[in-house]
Amino acid sequence: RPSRALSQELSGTVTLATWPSYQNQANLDSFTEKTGVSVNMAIFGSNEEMMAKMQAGESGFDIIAPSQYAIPLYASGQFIEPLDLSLLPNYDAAAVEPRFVEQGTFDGKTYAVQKNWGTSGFIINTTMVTTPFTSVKDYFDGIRGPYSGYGVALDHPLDTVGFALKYHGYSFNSVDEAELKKAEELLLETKPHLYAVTTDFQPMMSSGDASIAMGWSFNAMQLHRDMPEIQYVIAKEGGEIWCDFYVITRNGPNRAAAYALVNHLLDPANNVLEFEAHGSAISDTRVLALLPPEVQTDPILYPAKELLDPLEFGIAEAMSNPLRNEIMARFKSA
Amino acid sequence: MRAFSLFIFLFLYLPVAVIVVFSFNAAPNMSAFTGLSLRWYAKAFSNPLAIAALTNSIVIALCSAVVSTAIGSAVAIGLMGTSRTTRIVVQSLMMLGLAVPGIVIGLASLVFFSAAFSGAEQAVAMLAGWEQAAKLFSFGRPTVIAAHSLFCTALVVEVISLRLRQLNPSWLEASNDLYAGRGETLWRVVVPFIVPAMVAGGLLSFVLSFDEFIIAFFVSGTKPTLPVYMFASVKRGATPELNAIATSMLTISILVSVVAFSFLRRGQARA
Amino acid sequence: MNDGGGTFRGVTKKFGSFTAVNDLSFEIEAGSFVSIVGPSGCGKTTTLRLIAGFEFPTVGSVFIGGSPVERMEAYERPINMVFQSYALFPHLDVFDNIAYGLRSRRNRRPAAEVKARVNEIIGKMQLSGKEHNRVWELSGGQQQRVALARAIVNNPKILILDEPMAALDKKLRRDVQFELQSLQRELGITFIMVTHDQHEALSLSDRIIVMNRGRIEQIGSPDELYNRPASRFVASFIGDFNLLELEKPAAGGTVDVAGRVLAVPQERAGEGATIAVGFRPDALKLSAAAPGAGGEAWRATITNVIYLGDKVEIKLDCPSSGTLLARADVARLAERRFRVGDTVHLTVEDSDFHHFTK
Amino acid sequence: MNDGGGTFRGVTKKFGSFTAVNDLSFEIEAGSFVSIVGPSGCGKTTTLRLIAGFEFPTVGSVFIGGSPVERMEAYERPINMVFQSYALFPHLDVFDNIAYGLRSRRNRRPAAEVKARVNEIIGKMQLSGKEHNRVWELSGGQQQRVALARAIVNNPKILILDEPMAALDKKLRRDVQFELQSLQRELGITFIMVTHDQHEALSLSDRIIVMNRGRIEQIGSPDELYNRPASRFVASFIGDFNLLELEKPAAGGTVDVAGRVLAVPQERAGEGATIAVGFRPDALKLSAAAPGAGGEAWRATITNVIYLGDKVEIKLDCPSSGTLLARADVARLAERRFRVGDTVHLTVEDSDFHHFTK
Amino acid sequence: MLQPRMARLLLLPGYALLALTLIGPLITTLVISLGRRAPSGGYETALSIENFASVLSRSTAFLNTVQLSAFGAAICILAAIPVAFFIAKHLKGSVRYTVLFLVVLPFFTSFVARTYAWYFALGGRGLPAVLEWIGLGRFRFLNTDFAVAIGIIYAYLPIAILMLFVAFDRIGDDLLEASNDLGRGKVETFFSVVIPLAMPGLISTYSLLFILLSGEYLIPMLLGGGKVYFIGNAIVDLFLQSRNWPLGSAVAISLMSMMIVVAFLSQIFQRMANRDGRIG
Ligand SMILES: Nc1ncnc2c1ncn2[C@@H]1O[C@H](COP(=O)(O)OP(=O)(O)OP(=O)(O)O)[C@@H](O)[C@H]1O
Ligand SMILES: Nc1ncnc2c1ncn2[C@@H]1O[C@H](COP(=O)(O)OP(=O)(O)OP(=O)(O)O)[C@@H](O)[C@H]1O
Ligand SMILES: [Mg+2]
Ligand SMILES: [Mg+2]
Repeated sequence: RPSRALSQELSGTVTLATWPSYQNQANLDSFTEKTGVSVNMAIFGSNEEMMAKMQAGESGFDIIAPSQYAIPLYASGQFIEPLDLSLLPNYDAAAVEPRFVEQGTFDGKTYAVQKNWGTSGFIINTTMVTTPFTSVKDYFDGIRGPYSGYGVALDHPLDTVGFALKYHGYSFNSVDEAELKKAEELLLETKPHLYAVTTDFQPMMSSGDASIAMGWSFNAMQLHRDMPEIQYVIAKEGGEIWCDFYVITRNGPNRAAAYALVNHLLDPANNVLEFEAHGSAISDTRVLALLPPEVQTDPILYPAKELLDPLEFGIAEAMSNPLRNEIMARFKSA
Repeated sequence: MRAFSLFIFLFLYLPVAVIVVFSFNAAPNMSAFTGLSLRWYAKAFSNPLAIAALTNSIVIALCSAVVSTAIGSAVAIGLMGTSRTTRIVVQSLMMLGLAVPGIVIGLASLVFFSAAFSGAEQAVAMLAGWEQAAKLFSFGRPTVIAAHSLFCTALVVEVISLRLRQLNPSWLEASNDLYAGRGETLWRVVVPFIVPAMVAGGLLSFVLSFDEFIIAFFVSGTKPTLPVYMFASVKRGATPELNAIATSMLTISILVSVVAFSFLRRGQARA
Repeated sequence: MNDGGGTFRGVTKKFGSFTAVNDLSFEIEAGSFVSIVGPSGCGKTTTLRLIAGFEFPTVGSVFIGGSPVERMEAYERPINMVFQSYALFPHLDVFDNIAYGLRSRRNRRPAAEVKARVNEIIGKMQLSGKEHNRVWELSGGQQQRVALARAIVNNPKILILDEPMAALDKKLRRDVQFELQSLQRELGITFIMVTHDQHEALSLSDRIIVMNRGRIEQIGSPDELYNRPASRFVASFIGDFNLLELEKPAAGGTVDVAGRVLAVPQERAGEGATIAVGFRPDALKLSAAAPGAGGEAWRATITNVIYLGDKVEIKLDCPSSGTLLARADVARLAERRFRVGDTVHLTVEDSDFHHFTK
Repeated sequence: MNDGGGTFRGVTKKFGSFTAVNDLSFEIEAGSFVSIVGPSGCGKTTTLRLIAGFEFPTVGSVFIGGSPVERMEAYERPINMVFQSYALFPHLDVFDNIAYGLRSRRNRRPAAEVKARVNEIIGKMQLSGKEHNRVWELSGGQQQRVALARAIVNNPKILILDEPMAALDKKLRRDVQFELQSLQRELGITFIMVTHDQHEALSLSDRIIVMNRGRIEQIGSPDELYNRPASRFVASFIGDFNLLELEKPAAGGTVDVAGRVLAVPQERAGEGATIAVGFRPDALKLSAAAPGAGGEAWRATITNVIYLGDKVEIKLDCPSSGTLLARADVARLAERRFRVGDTVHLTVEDSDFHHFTK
Repeated sequence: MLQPRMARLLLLPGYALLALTLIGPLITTLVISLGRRAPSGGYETALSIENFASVLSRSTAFLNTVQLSAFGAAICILAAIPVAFFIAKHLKGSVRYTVLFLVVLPFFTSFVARTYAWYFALGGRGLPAVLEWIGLGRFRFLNTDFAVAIGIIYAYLPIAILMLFVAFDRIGDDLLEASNDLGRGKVETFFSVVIPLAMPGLISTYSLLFILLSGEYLIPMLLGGGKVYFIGNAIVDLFLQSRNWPLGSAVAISLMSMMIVVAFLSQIFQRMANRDGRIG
């Protein structure tokens, strides 16, 4: 079927479901110029929201940009199909770090091509946090200790429950009931000391209302750029490494254009422009070659290997595990 | 009491002032006001996503206003001639439509509509003898308009019923007396009489629909409305650009409200 | 004249189990001015609405110009109505209000004719210059004229008016009454008017229908009603009246009223027992001294003296007959001022007594 | 008596730039019954509200019982008011409405006293048995009595009544008028009443204040106002009046009215030029033949004959003086029926003419 | 007045709309609430009332919601009373409607933007900075019940003012003057006449506010920062985060049932108050 679809002339509109401030308009414009296909973007706040909407029956997206842990759920739920890589000549799996390629693979088939990646860690305001800060322990103990009332946890079950598991030395992705129980205890204990549970913590950090936040590398990048005293810490126990992908949906209305657009965006020259827009790390070596050297050595974007090694990819089981979600709910309502 | 009222007014306008002031802020974030600038307006209006969302919202709000005004007027007039039971049932359902949390209506509408769509598609396919059901319906403006029309219509029914309560029944008899039958009377007396309320209700609907977030989030399909776009942006870290958009929305809302209220007042003066 | 007569034959109108109008039968002569009066809730408006076609009889028939109108809706009857509140359309200007009937689907007239007729009536009603005013900008009197114009521009056979002057103030009302009377003479249309104001009814009508509790008490000319009331109700309702209920109804040729023996007039004989007698306040004469020959006398104490410009009303407490009202021209009393507390003697001529069998 | 007199000294009240009451000065004697009449919008209600303390003068002072009340709020004045709409509290029953003033923080009475006083007044006002009815369950007349009771139970020095009978029907109004008069006599309280109804003002008041456009036209007893109106306005406002404007105001000893020469009465001389004369409708005599000696005559055509029970009103069109109104007892006209279109001769006694300088 | 046949015809589009956008989705919600969460989230058909039993797991959120809604609605009313009374009884003519218009104007501007503006106003660089500058010390408002209460009051105050205006406007000036005339000053009059007469309006305003507030989720989300958690947030999270729709639907139905009970109680109380305070 894909080949039949491809033989058609490109036309109409292609819809890309993605995150805010995550694509470069210039690339979309050039695509439209080249193919005559106009690009429509649907903006989501989280993977969970995007998935909820797809599960409820939305079938109008051609391309979605989920993170790695959602891909198995989309694939097993028949929302997406293995990619026809012949239609993506700009994709070169060899140029991408294998661990990222692997995350786009399900049942041995490639469902997704890597877009960009990042890490989850801690963002601290060094003028307020004066004690050394290097670990998950520092986060939870600091908040329950000297920094009580100044900590922020993410409103994101995977990371928040994940870090609580890490505190006890368990796997970030654990779904073990006993382990989760301990994580829950920690979370409930920490809750009264927290300033907020939110993904929208940047204003709190920049205003000084909060001094330690659980957060993602791109948040840290933005904050650090504006306020150098704000720094990013990848915990020595580990944490999450994540990766966003392009995925083409099964029932999207304009598959041919979807392939063309993904291919267009993967063009290394274009991908450089993408980097300028979203500011997250890109692993495609062809693109890295085109980026300024100081980017490649940026400690927030490209942390040292020893920091990266203990990080785990969030997994689908963790995302959809009812108990983890329930713990998050109890944590929030506590 | 006057002083307290003044305080309340300050309270009501404080956030509005924050939005407006920071929309003209030169600084890259909202941590301080560093000078006047129109850069966020420039940025907002050169952002095709924001523009598309804005256009989408305006079109949806306009259609919701028209649809709900038409249906709401018909219902309000119709309620004059029905039994008490029907009136109570319809009015309660309308009230329910206003009170049900948006998240419930939003998700349930999405599930319900998509089930209904695929049901309809399969039915069409069966009737036409197609092997496979074709995709005939999808989410988008029409679904948002339908869903918004629920609470907008409820509002319009309220506004127009209020106006109809001022309708002097003897106008209808006078019209009958002057040889106009029932239909003619409806058209020549009742409809002209409720025009101000229709305009006011329509404009209020416009504003409410323009502002609605959670229902639109679910049923807007692939094209976000402005609140959906704004809310998603807020969740990934806000930029002052949003203030520029909000100020623009505010301006639109004020203009529309001014028109709405001047109509309302004109209606009151007449009655 | 026209065929604008109206007839009720045994008309009863019930609302649920409540009988608003009860077995009404009467004829209204084409071209006459008929008023309907009666206490609040007696069925006046209902009667008008039965004629106009807004209500239909539960029992009995209504005829307009000789033909039954059971099957005719209000918009089919050659009748127009002036509503109590005028019921002018607030969304139309004066011209369009008046033109409303001429533009109805059922009765459409060419635009030129509409214009001519409306303008003619606007001139006649002294509304020139107000054509394009909104109706709520007009004064009460002007609104009233628009309501009238809106009805008569259609050349109805019968014009119905429900308390057309209730909303006008006293001076204006006086003027409009005169206008209405002239108009009716000029057009020769049958006018049927409900009014609360007996003064108005007396001054304008050829005939008056007095209603009470859904029934007709009396139909007659103003003169007949005032001078020959058929019942105690009519006597008290039209003008002031001093009514004396008899303790023992008298069937014979004479009645005994507080010691005074009156002969029942010839024409009342045979109508049944006289149960009450009475007289108008102006028939009551007061004198300080006991009267001489030619009249029996009662004594009474003055409880109130009310000065009414050219008239004086005196309220009396009479041991034999209760509270009585006397009225006299100021001029006639000028020589002698009666004061509260005075005891006076009362005189009423035999011929001023009315005798009632119901 | 009590010290319930009231005095206005040069009181002006402006609402924005509009002057509702203009330089009002008058005295109200303690214990008297004073009515204020005048056309709609002339400032009657505003005057009452200035007395009650709901408005304060823009210029001038109001005195109650001799002391200025500039600094007194309504709730501090020894005055109570009966509102036009009664303004009964719908959430309270009859007893609690009447007790309202006696239970105010400022004027609290012991519960036993409240009970006694309220019950006493309930008895007096014939409201017994209605104590615990809701006020909206009462008839109009009963509501009116509750409003009255609620005011007088506080023993005010002045009782103010704003059109207290406007909502009552004719018969009931007649009864309440009598009641009000008796009550005032009995209590000796100063009553100040606004009314639209000149009949009411004439019948109840010791003195009447006629207002026009925010100013006082005349203050006087009913008799004075009717028989010696100070201005054309008062003459036309109180009772009916035939007014003849003079083409040339005459300053001398005589005026020429449509060819008839009248001597200006002694007391009017020196007041300024006479600009109009006129007479009451009852002063106008009609005769078919030209009159003999003893009166000059005008000719007129009858345009309307209105039968009013015991009276007849005749509208005349007189070439020399325009439209005139005549009124006569039916009895006096009995021998001769005048008909529309007849030409008649008019007679008015010289002494029946009023002369106006304003 | 209107022929029943024509009335039915006119009501048809209304029925269609209600069926399509209210009845259909509500039945869907009911069906989902009886189902089961699919392993990867969403919904699977089933027939159990288990989800309704699990609603109890959200009882903290329920309690929180009821408390803050009851409190917020009360504060709204208390704040709205003087303003509404001032507009209804102290302002005249066109000023009155202009002021009323100014009250509702913010209500017709973007909800997201206004609430977000509070986020900044209450955040460290906003009001606390001002207070600190004045020298009142360091305050932190955001993510507290206080912040959420402010947001709620702010968002619903215009409605409260509008509804109470209508309630006060109906009380005739003559009643207030009559009370003054009978020796009671302004405050005493307010409590002995205005409040009893406005009681039905106060009750209906309170219950409407309570109902609207208890469905709120955006304000707690933005201003409560996950520290203040409403049942509305629980529903949103159940649908959008845990994707446990059956439980979300069950919670939503429970919430709506509570709303219906409140509306019903309000009707009863209003009728009781009405019996005492019927005007005319
Ligand atoms: N549609 C109706 N349904 C029930 N009762 C009615 C209806 N119309 C009138 N009535 C009753 O019929 C009686 C007569 O009413 P109608 O309006 O004819 O009185 P009326 O003589 O015009 O009184 P008023 O002088 O007060 O206008 C009243 O008791 C009224 O309550
Ligand atoms: N509060 C006010 N603001 C502005 N104008 C007012 C106010 N109160 C009264 N007026 C104006 O003052 C004038 C006198 O009013 P007032 O109520 O005293 O008249 P009135 O003689 O009682 O009339 P009516 O007989 O119609 O009751 C009117 O023109 C009225 O419009
Ligand atoms: Mg009637
Ligand atoms: Mg007045």
